[in-house]
Amino acid sequence: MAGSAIAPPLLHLRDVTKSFGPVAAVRGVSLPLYPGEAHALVGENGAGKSTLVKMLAGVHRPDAGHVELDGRPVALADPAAARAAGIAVIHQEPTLFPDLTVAENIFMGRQPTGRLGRIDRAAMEGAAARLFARLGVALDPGRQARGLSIADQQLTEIAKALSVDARVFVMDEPTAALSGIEAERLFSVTRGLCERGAAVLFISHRFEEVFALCRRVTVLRDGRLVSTGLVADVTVDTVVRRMVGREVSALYPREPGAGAARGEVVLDVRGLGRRGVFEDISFTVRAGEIVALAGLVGAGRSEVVRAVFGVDRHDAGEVRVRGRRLPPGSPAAAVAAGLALVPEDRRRQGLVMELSVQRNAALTRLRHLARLGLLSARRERRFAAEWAGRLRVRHGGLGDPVGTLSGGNQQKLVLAKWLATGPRVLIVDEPTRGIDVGSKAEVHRIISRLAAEGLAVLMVSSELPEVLGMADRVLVMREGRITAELPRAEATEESVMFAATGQREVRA
Amino acid sequence: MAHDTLYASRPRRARRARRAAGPGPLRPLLRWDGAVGLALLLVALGAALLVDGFATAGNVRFLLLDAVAVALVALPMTLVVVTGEIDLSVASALGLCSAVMGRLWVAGLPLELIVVLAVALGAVLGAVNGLFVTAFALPSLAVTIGTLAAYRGLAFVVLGDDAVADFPFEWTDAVAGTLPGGAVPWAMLLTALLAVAFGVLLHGTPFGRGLYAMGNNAEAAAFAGIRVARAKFWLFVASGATSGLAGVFWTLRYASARADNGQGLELSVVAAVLLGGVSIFGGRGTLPGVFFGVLLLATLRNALQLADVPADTLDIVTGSLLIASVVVPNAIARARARPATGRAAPAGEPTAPPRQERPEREDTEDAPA
Amino acid sequence: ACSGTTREDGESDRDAGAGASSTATADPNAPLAEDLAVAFLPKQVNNPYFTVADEGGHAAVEEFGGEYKEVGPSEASASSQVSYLNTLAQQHTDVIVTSANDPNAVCGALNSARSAGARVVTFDSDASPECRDLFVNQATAEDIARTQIELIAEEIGGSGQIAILSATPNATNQNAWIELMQQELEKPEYAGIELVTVAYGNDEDEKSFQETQGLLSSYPDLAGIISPTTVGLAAAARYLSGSEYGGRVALTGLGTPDQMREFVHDGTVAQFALWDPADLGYLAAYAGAALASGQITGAEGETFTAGELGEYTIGADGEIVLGPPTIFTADNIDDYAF
Amino acid sequence: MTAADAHSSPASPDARAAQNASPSPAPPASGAPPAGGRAPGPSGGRRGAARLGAARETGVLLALLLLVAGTTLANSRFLSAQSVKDILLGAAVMVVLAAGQTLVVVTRNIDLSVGSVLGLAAFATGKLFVAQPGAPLPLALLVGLALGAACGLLNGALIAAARVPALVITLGTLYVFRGLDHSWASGEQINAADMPHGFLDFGTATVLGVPVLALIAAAVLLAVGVFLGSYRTGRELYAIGSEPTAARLSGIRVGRRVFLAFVISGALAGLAGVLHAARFGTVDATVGTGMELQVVAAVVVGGVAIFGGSGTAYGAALGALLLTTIGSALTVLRVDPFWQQAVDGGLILAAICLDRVLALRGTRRARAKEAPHGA
Ligand SMILES: Nc1ncnc2c1ncn2[C@@H]1O[C@H](COP(=O)(O)OP(=O)(O)OP(=O)(O)O)[C@@H](O)[C@H]1O
Ligand SMILES: Nc1ncnc2c1ncn2[C@@H]1O[C@H](COP(=O)(O)OP(=O)(O)OP(=O)(O)O)[C@@H](O)[C@H]1O
Ligand SMILES: [Mg+2]
Ligand SMILES: [Mg+2]
Repeated sequence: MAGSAIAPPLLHLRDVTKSFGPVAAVRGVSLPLYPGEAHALVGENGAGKSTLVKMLAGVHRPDAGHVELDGRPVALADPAAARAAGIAVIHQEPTLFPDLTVAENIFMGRQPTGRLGRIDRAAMEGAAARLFARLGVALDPGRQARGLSIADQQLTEIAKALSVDARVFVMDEPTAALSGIEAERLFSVTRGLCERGAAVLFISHRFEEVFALCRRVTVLRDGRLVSTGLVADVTVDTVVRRMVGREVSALYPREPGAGAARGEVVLDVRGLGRRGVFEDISFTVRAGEIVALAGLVGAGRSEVVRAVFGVDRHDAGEVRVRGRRLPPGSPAAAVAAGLALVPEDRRRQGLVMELSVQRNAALTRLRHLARLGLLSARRERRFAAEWAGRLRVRHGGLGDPVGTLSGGNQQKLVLAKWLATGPRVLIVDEPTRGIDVGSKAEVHRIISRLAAEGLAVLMVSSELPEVLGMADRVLVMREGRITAELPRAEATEESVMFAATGQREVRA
Repeated sequence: MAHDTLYASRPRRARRARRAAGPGPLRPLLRWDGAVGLALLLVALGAALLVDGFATAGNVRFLLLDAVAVALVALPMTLVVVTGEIDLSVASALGLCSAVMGRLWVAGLPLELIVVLAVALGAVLGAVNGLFVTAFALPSLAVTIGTLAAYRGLAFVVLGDDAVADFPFEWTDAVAGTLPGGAVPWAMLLTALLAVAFGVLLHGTPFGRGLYAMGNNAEAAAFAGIRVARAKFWLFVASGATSGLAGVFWTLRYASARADNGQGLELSVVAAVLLGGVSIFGGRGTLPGVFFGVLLLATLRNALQLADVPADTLDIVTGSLLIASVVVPNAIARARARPATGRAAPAGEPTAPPRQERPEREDTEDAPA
Repeated sequence: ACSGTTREDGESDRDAGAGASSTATADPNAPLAEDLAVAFLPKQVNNPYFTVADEGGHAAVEEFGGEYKEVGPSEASASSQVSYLNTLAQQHTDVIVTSANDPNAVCGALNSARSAGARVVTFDSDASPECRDLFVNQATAEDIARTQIELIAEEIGGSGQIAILSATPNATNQNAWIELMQQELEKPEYAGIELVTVAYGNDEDEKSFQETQGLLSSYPDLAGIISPTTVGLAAAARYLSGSEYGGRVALTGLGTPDQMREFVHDGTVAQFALWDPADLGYLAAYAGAALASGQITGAEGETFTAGELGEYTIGADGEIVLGPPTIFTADNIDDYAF
Repeated sequence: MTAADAHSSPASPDARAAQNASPSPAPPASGAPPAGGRAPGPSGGRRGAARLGAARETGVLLALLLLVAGTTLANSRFLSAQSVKDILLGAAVMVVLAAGQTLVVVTRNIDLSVGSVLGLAAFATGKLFVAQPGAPLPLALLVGLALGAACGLLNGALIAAARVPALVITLGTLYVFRGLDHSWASGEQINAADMPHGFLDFGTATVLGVPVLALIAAAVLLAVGVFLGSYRTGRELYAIGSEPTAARLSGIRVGRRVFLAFVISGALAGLAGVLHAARFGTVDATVGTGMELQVVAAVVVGGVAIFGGSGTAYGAALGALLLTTIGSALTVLRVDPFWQQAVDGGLILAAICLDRVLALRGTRRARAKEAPHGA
C-alpha cells in the first residue's frame, strides 16, 4: 500500500448528517479517504454505514455537511452525478436487472458502441469476461441475471464497479455472500486499485478482512463517529468495544459435545434430486443436532434446502419429517410439519419490503394470532414487539416498512419470524450474512440454545469458522453432490476445503 | 415447545415498541379511505344543494341501483388486484351468465334454480381464469383479455341476437325494490353486506393478510408458507361467481337477458377500484376505499346528468377524477415530505424490493427536466 | 314493431303503471302546448346519424316554441339509456323522444317516466309497444327491404350471387330487414338471385373491411353486396374502391349522401337508399308535441300535422311511418347534404 | 396445449408461484429461471438465453404459419395477392400501435390511451383536410405525429413528474382524450368526399404490390426494434422495466426515459390515426374505440412481458399480425358470426399458452444439458 498520510484526501466527507424522519442515521460524521489506501468502516447493524455510502453514491443527499473531492465541494445530486465524479459504488444489496444479461448489467448506460452508435455486444461481453477473469470467477457474461445466486449477484456488482474508470471505490459489504476464495480474489484486485492511486472505502463485519486489507479504520456507533485511525494502532477487541460499547461474549459459543443428547431422526432426506441442479442428496438431522452444509458458492446448497422446504420441486427422492413424507413443492405443508427456512435472500424471499415490521413478523404466525378467524391488531402488535425485542431488532417503529431497516436488522427480523413458529427443524441459509459481531454472537447463541432444547438445525454457511464452530456434523457439497460427511472431530479447514474443491492446496 | 428460554416474554421492550408504532396499520385507512369517503360526502352534499331533483328518494334509488353491478364486481376485484393480478373478463362473464339465464328460462327451468346455476356458471368461468393464471403461470392481464373475448363470444353463441325479456314481474320488481323509505334498494343493502364480508376477509383474516404479502412479494409470501396460487385461484372463482350474481341482477333489473349485457363494464370497475386507492401493482388498497370509490363515481355521474352536463364532459370529468385521485395525494405527500428534508428518499432504497413504483413513497430525484 | 327480439313476446306484465293517456280522448283541434320540455335521447350521442336526426327535432321544437335538449350516453348501451331516462323522469320532462338500444331493457324506465307524466315517442329503433306512446318509423321495414332488393337486382342484371353485410348480429332493425329481404327474394322475379350469406361488420370500419374482404375471397362469383347500415356501406365502398374488385362487384344499401358522395362519383356505387334523418327527428318531435298537447292519444287512425311535413296518420300499434326511402344516384346526390 | 403444459409443469401451484415470483409476477416465459450459467459450461446459459429469446418469436410465428396454412387449405384464395395485401393493410395500423406500446410496456408501464389518441389524430386529420383541402400529405402525417406526441407528452409528464402508475393515468386520459374528441366532433363525420384524392390514394397505394401503409409500418417497426435492441437508451428502457430501483441506482434517468417512451408511443398512435384516416376514408369521434385492449393483447401475445423488462417490438408486431390474421381467417372460413368472437378469444389463449409451452421446453432442455453428470 503506497498511500502516504501527508497526501491530501482524495475525497472528504465533512460533518455530514442524515435523518429519516425521527431516525438520525448519520450525525456529523467527517471522513477523509486518501489516495492509494483502503479505509474500513465498521459499526453495528444500523450504525449508519450504508447511509453514508448512499450519500456518496448520490442516492441520499446529506441534510447537513458536504462532500469534497480534491478539496473542492461537490454536489452528488444523483447516482449519475456520483458516477461522473469518479465514484464507483458496490451497494450492500445487489440490484441487478434480472431480464438483462450479466454483461449488460455491468455496462448499463456505458455499453461499448460501434457503428452509428449501436451497441457492440461482442465487445461488451468480451470486456465482461475479462473482468470476471480478473476476479477469478467463471460467470457467463451472456446469461440472464435472473436466477443468479446471491454470490453471483454480488460478483456481478463487483464487476460493475470495477468496470467504471473510477478514483474512489465504495464497497458496502461486498464479501457478505462470498466464501474465502472469492473474497481473496477481490482483495487482490482491490490492492491493485490502491496501487494505481484509487481510494477505497470498505465495509465489512468480518474483522479479519478489515485487518488484511485496510490501512485505516473508522468506527461508527449510532450514526456518530467513535474513532478513526490506523489499523496498525488497534486490535479486534478495541474495535469491537468501540463499536458495541461493551464487551462481546465469545463467538461460536458451542462446546464440543454440546449436542450429545441427540434425539431421534427428525429430518430425513433420501436421494433428493433436481435435474441440472443437484442429485442424490441423502442425509438426516436428529433432534438436538446442528448439521452444517458447507461448500463453495454455487455448489447447490441453497437449492437443496429450498427443495427440502418445498419452494422448489424436486424430480427425485423424498423428504421425511419425523417419518412422515412431505408432499413435494408445498412450503405450506412443510411449515405445518414443523419446518422453518430462513432463506439466503432476505429482500426477495425473506421479507415483504413494503409491509411493516409488524406485519412481516406476524406473517408466519397469522393463523395462531387469529381468534375465530379474525386478527386483532393489538395481539399482532404485542407479538411483533416481543419477537423484535428478543432478537434486538433496531427499528423506528413497528408500523414502518421493513425496507427502512438496516440490512442486519432485516436479517434478524427474518430469523425472528421463523423462530416464532416454534419449529422442530430449523433450516438457516447464511444466517449471519451481514450481521454485526454482537448480533452474530447472539444468533449463534440462539441457535445453539435451540439445538440444546431439542431442535434439529440444518445450517448452510459460507463462513468456514462459523461452520466449524457450530456444527456437530458437516456435509460438504460440490457441484450438486454431497462429497463428504465429516463429524465435528474430523472437520477442519483443510478437510472441508478439500471436499469442497477436490483439491488439496487451497487456502480459505 | 421446550424452548422456554428464548420464548419467554419481555414485556417492557414490547410496551416501548408498541408506543413507537403509533397508529400503525390504521394510518393508511384513515388517510385514503377517509379522503374518498369525504369526497363522496362533499359531492353528495353539493349535489343536494345545487342540483334540482338530486335529493329525492326516487333519484337516490336510481343512483344506487345503477351502482349495484359495478359495486358487486368491484368487491372481489379489489382482492384480485391486491394480489397483483387483474380480471378483465368480469363484464363478459356477466354477459354470458345473463345469456345462459335467458336460455334456461326459455327452456322452462324455474327461476330459483336458474339463479343458482348462473352463479355457479360464473364460478366455473372464474375457475377457468384461475387455472390459466395459477397452474399455467400465465399473466392474468393476458389471460383475461383472452377470456374477455371468449366469454362474450360464447354469450352470443348461447343466445345469438335474441333477447329474453319475459321474466316474471314479481322477480324483476323485487330486484328494483327498496327498503321502506323508497331510497335504498334491497340489492344495494345486500351488496353492502357483501362488502362488509369481503372487507373483513381482506382486512381481518390471515387469508387477507396473505393477499397483501403476495401482492407485494409473491416469492417471500410463498417462502412464508402462504399458498399463493391457491389463494389466487379462489379469488378468481369468487370474481367469476360475483360476476354471475351481477349478471342475474342485471338481467332482472333490466328484464332483459342479452348477450351484450354489461359490455364495457370492466373498465368502470377497474376505474372504481383504482379510484378507491388500490395499487394496480398489488399489495395496497382497502375495501372501504373501493366501495366509496364506486359510490363517488355513481353519484358524480348522476348529479352531472341531472345538471344536463353532456356525456363527453362526463367522460372528461371521470377521467380527470381518476388522474387527480393518484396525482393529488402524491403531490400532497411530497409537499408534506419536503420540509422534513429527510423524506426525500423512498423507503429503504436501494433495499426496497423490485416493484416499488408506488406513489407516496417515491423520491424526488430525477424528475424530468 | 321490430320483430324477433323476444323469445316469447308474451303478455306483458309491465305496462301496469303506464299510459294514463290511452283512456283519455283526443282533441284534434287542441293547440300545441307552449313551453313543452322535449328531450331527445338517441342510442348514442355524437353519432352522426343521430346528430342529424336530433337537429331535425331541434328545428321542430323551435317551431312550436318548446324547450329542446339532447342527452344520452357516449356508448350505445341500454343500461346507460335507463340511467338517462331516470334522470329525465326526475326532471319532469314533457316529451321524451328516444331510440332504444334494447327494446325491453328500457321498458321499465320508460314506464316510470310515463308515470311521472312524460309522453314517450320512439324513433328509428322501437321499444316494446306497451312502454311507449308512439313509434315513428323511418319507413316500413317492407319498403326498406323491397327497395334494397330492387336496387341490387337492377345493378347485377337480375341474376347472380349476392351477400349482405350487416351491422352487429343482434341489431334489431337490420335483422328485421334481412328477414324481409329473404322473403322478398323468394318472389319469382328474383329467382336468378342467390343470397349466399350474411356477414356482420359490427358497425366498425375495420371489421366491415375484413368482412367485405372475406366475402369476396370466399365467394369468387359474388355479383353484389347489400349493406343495410351506413357504416358498413361506407366501409365496403371504400374497400371496393381501393381494391381490384372495384366496379366488378355491385354495392348498394342504406347510407348517407355525405358518406357516399365520393363513391357514387367514382362509380363504385351506382345507387343507394335512405330517408332523411332530419325529417325523422322533426316528425318525432311533432308527434310528441301532439301527444303532450292532447291532439292525439296514440290510438290507431288519429291524425296530426307535423309542421312542414304535413299530415300523418297513426297506424297499428301506435306506429307512424315517415315515408318511402329516398334513392340517391349520381344525378341527385349533390342536392342533399347530411 | 393444456395437456402439454400441464405435463411440463408438474409443480404445485405454490412452488410455481415461488419460482416465478422473482422479481415480478411471471410474464410468459420470462418467469422460468434459466438454469445456472456457472461452472458447467459458460456458454450453455448464453445459448439457452438466445434460444429462449428466439423461442418467443418462434412461437408466435409458428402459430401464424399454422393459421395461414390451415386457412389456405380451406380456401386457397386466402393467399391471393389481394388477400395478402388486405391483411398487411389491416395489420399496418396495429403494428404501428404495437411498436409504440412495446416501448412503454418494456418499462413496466402501459398506455391505455392509444385508442383515444388514434381517434383524436384521425379526426384532426379529417379536420385538416376540411379546412385545407390542398394540404400536402407530409403535413397531415406531421400533424398526426405532433398531436399524438402532445398527448403522449401529457401522459408522460403526469406519470414521470407525479410518479404515479401509468395504468391509472392512461385509463384517465383514455376517457379525457375521447371526451375531447367527442366535444370537438360533436357528432360530425368527415367523409371520403371531404378528403383529397391524393390522401385517399395514399391509403390504398402499393409499391411492388406491397401497400404503402404496410411499408410505413415496417419502417416504424424497424426503427423501434433497432432502437430498443441496439441503442443505449433503448436498453435503458429494458433496465427500467426489469428493476426500476436498480435503474435509478445505476444513474439512469428513469423519469426522462419513461417520459420519452410515452411521447413516442403517443406520436406513433397519432401517426396510426393518420394511417387509419387514409385507409378508411371516414372518420368520426368513435374511431379507435376499444383498440387499446387489442393492442395490449397483440403485445402480450407477441411475447412482451406485461411487467416489463423483456420482449421485442418484432414480437409485438408478429402478435399484431397474428391477431389481424385470426380476424381475416375467421371471416374467410365463414365461421358463424356468433362463434367468431369466442374463437378469437380462444385463439388468443392458445397463442399465449403455446408461447409458454415453448419457453418451458427451452428452459427444460437447457437445464437438462447442463445437468451435473449428464443426467
Ligand atoms: N430509507 C430509510 N428510511 C428510514 N430509515 C432508514 C432508511 N435507511 C436507513 N434507515 C435507518 O437508518 C439507520 C442506519 O441504517 P444503515 O442502513 O445505514 O445501517 P448500516 O450501518 O448499513 O447497518 P448494516 O450493517 O445492518 O447494514 C437504521 O436505523 C435504519 O433503520
Ligand atoms: N433461482 C435460480 N434459478 C436458476 N438457477 C439458480 C437459482 N438459484 C441458484 N441458481 C444457480 O444454481 C447454482 C447453485 O446455487 P445455490 O444458490 O444453490 O448455491 P449455494 O451453494 O447455496 O451457493 P451460494 O453461496 O451462492 O448460495 C448456482 O450456479 C446458481 O447460479
Ligand atoms: Mg448496511
Ligand atoms: Mg446459497
